[in-house]
Amino acid sequence: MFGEGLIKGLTITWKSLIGKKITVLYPDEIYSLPDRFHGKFRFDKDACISCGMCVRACPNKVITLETEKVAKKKRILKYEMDIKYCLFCGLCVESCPKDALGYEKDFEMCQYKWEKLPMVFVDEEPLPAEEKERLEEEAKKAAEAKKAAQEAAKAKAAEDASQGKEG
Amino acid sequence: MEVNKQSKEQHPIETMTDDPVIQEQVKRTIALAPLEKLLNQSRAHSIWPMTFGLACCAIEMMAAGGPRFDLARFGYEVFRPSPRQADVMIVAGTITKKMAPYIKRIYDQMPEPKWVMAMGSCAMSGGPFVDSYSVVPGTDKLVPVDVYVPGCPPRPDALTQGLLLLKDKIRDPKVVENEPWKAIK
Amino acid sequence: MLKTQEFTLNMGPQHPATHGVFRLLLHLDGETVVKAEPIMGYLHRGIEKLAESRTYTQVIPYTDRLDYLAAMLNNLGYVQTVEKLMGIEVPERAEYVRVIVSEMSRLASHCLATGAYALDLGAFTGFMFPFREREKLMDMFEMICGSRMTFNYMRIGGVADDLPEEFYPAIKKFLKEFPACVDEYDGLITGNEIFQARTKGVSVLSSKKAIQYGMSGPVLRASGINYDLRKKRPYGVYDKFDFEVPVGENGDCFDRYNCRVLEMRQSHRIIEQALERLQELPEEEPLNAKVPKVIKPPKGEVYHEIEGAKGVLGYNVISDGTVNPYRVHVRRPSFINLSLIDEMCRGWKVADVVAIIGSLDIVLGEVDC
Amino acid sequence: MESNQVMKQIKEKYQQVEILDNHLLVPETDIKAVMKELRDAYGYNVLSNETAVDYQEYFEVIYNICRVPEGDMINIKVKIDREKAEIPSVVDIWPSAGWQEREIFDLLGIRFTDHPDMRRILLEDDFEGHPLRRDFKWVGGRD
Repeated sequence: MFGEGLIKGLTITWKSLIGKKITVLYPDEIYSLPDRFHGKFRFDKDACISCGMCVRACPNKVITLETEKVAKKKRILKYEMDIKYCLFCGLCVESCPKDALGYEKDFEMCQYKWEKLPMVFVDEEPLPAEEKERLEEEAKKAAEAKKAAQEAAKAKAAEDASQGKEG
Repeated sequence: MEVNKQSKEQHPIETMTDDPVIQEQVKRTIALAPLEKLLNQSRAHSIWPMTFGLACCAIEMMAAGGPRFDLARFGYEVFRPSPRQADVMIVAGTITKKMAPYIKRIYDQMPEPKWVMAMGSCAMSGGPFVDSYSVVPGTDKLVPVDVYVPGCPPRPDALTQGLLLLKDKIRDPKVVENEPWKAIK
Repeated sequence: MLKTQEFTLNMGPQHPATHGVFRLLLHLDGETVVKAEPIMGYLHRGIEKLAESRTYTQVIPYTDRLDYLAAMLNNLGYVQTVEKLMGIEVPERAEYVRVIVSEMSRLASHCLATGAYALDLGAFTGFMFPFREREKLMDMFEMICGSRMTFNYMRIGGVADDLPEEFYPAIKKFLKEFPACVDEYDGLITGNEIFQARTKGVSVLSSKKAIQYGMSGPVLRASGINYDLRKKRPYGVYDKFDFEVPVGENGDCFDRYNCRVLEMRQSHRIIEQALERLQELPEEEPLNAKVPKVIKPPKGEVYHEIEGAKGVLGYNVISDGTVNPYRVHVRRPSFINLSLIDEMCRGWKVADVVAIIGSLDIVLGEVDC
Repeated sequence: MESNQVMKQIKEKYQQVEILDNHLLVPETDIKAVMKELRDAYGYNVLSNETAVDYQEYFEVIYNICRVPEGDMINIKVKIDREKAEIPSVVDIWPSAGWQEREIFDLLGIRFTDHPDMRRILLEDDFEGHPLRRDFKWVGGRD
């Protein structure tokens, strides 16, 4: 009979009138995102050892990492993710050995302005020369003090040992 | 009489220019400003986007119109295939050099007032293909963009957020100075 | 005799029924198509050139963006080619995980093809129902790899991560519900008289012509040729599954559509079996083969084909012994399936052109590369 | 018949053909005859893939042909001169080569003689150069 298919289709559509609704009412209701969601980036400055693995892993040169060396330690001057070039592929997060880089469960990144698009996590001025010297000297002193302490400990241990022999 | 007294006061535009045509135009537009505000309210609540799917993001745009994310809740579901009936052009996908003239032409065909949204990395800046020989690095090289929606591709929710931001902007253009995500919540 | 003047109609590049930015210059006699001139390249992004300056791992996210509806299958094709080049044996557990995710990807692609085809022919409700299931699949993909469409999940020698705990209940629930959903599509779209009137007998593609023009996938199978690489040249662990290859009879638009719907049922069967076998395997078994940290395949070249969602998807990877591939070429099924569009449209009405393009199920990201 | 045997038989018939590990290296002059032989005598009825590579000194055109529905495949390569960059088209043997050869012409600039429609397919008609050549230079769009 002609029209049978149409009636069958109509019954299917009517059925969905009473079923469970699947619409998620964003923005009133925030949809639960899975743990692995690739959204906004999270960067932990203290955990980062500035090894540059993420910069090398990125297929599209999204990450800018600038460092300076102060007292044998690398200090991060700039860590910027230009997410307008980002593929959200997750290769950078995967490559991070210290788990300093990760994703947040947040996708709200819309912007009105072009300039605000890059995500700047660290943006610091390089230390002035005096400050650098001071830090370096401090580090030197600390190292010397440590060395002295170690030597003292060694000497003491030797003394103890010799005393122990005598005793 | 009070009315006369008011009219004798100098309008700020008269100090700026002597051209009577400009003076008259400015005075008339300012009188219409409250009406414009009212119109903007209605515009903001029924944005008609144009289906301008270029690549992957177009599928997410379709999904946004689908049952799960349902743009119809805001009155934005009227996707128009013709630029002459649309308010906002959602550029969703990579713009190649071959496609660029068409984008410009379609933008010109849209009636004023019009807005543009750049959806996804490719539309914002060329994205993953920015180094390629045939890709235009960003929509804003061709037409002015009002809202950028990052993601590759963005979730349909992110597109909804972008449209809500656009709504705020249509209602009050000054909102662009604010931090956007605070404007919604 | 009345003679009409030939009329040229430009369809696209910005047209909602061309599945992207595809342009068709139709030469019409009245309403009948005399000649269809396809013009493409509006989405040509030069992925093959970009791949030359990326490392082997960095190419994987770019393959996602070829056929973005079934990105997992693109990943699979690429990583299997590189593995073949390097001679890597992938652990069994990873193979099953790969089968599950790639069949899910095929389902997602076919869901969209079904829905968008209904939308092309004017059935908006028919678009809503497949999209509902597609969203469920997208949710599961998000659990597995964090993205909805561009996954970057496969790695050379295995997969990026194990399937998460919460995935198993979700897929089991989905597998239970899915056959009923396909029945719904059948009732809503396939059985619809208007739909049948617009697709049955339209643009019949003979099997001879289909072979001559190198068609593949559902387009070829609808013309009555049983050619599925999963059966004919099994790759991965596909030879261990029990499934059928749906074959059409007439080779018209309806058959091409119907082949996809029937394939969805078969994909469902494969996922069920793969999931069963995966859970039988011990958890401790490794998920990744041992690969060097810096991937440097030996000098050589490999051409490898898999059965993609749209047809035979081939990768030709040439290595010169450095960290970057010397050349990556992709045999894109949509590109080759589209090459017969002129002959298929000839003699049909303008309204049928939409039905014909929809039945080919092209993705412009893949056509233009 | 197995593809290895086919390769051997072809080698016997055409002296200049070389068998390299998994493909046949056919001289440019013989390519059409070999292709025709493969299609008519051995039933290789589909040209699955056709592509080309720029090896800086020479170009190499690669054909992957297979039997449908049996599914076995044979790979054929042709070396051509980089300066001349011309090769006979195989469109009359396999119509599916039509668009693929146009793509190769577009991206690598290899001209296929007696191809019915040798135009650019992906890029604009006025695009300069052939991007997949190794010496192609362009300026990217990054700020």
